[in-house]
Amino acid sequence: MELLYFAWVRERVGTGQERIDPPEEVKTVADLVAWLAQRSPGHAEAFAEPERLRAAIDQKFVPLDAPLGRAREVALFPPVTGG
Amino acid sequence: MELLYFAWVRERVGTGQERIDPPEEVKTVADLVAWLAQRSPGHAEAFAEPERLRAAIDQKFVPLDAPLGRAREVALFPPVTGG
Amino acid sequence: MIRVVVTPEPINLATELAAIEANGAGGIASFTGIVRADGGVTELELEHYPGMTEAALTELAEIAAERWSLLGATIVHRVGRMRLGERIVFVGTAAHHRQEALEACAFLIDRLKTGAPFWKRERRGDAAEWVAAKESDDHAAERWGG
Amino acid sequence: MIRVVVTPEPINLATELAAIEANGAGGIASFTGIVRADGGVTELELEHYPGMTEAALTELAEIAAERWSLLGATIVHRVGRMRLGERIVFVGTAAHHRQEALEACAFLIDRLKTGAPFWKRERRGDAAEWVAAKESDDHAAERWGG
Repeated sequence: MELLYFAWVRERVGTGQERIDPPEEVKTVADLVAWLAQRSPGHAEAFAEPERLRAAIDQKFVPLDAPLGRAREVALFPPVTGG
Repeated sequence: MELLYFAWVRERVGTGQERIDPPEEVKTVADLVAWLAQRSPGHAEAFAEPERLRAAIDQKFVPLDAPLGRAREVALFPPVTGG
Repeated sequence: MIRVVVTPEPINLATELAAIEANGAGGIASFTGIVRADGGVTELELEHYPGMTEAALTELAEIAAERWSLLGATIVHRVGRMRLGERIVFVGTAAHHRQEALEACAFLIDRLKTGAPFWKRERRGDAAEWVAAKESDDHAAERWGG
Repeated sequence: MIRVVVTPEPINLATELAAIEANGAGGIASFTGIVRADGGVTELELEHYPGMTEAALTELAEIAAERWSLLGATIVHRVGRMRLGERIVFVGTAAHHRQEALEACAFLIDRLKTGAPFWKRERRGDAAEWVAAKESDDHAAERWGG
């Protein structure tokens, strides 16, 4: 699974992109966030407050309780602020 | 009193501007319209249907029942269609 | 800053937008009206009331500037003969926030249609016809109250 | 015609307006967002999600085009670093009637703020800070329903 991070999530994790292979019990985006938080101190800092995160699966916005299903690309980021 | 005509009012009257001196009993714009209608066949055609006319006194829109007061410039024209 | 222009010359959009942007706002809204081939129209002619037109447009711009705290408002209206595709009117508004700029822009074009002394004549080949006022324009102007 | 551009280059207003006018509409509405000196901001930086950004903007433009029968819709969003006074975003809409163009333009800028993957970072001299999302933007986006 390809992971993408943007804005301060990217900065805290320390990279904008990584390839991971989560265990079977990681079924939703929220599960993924909790699992990722254990990977490094940077991940822990980025994913400490899941309520501050937003997500996209295969380039579509999804809520954090969305199932990962057959996701190829999952992006995690703060609420958007364009325009 | 300076009279100005625009659009089809101007075309029917045959001029865009004339100086007139209405009698004392002409007190409102509507009185003026009725009085003007008698001046020529062109005026008669232009002023036959007062409900199709709009007016301005000294460059401010006014309703037809507005008093002429000390008007120096009265304009008569169809409803506006700019923009 | 308020800018009102009534002119027989073509409207230069780049010039007008540069002028409205020069007010230092965060948001610029604009509306441009263009001559359409409505029912076979080949040319449009705009008559106006010199002096009163400029005063009426300036007053409209001042009302909008106060109501929406604008940093700038521009109204440019062309008069005389225009061909298909040419610009009839440009309205631009500058504000700190987008909502103010957008609303003021809609207000100005709605009110301009019923509150400034312009008269349109459509030409279709050799035939010319004065355009009748639209009730929908009255309703659009009235929705702003005042 | 729908035109979506995400670019690190300055936005050329004259080019964009000419493109949106080329749709042959009677009314063109536009909104331009500009970098302001809000609370001492000296520079703005825009990050985005390449691929998803273009798809999200195209979908927004398609929704607007259908809902307001647009003849054209343009969204140009700049990314990367921008100085004060530079354009961040341009939205243009072309329709037969002014109301449709104006409403669709307001819709697009409201929805773009909450529905496309952009992130703003404000620089004040050497300090940089990610901009927090505004609740008022959520409300503005929600008023369009759907």
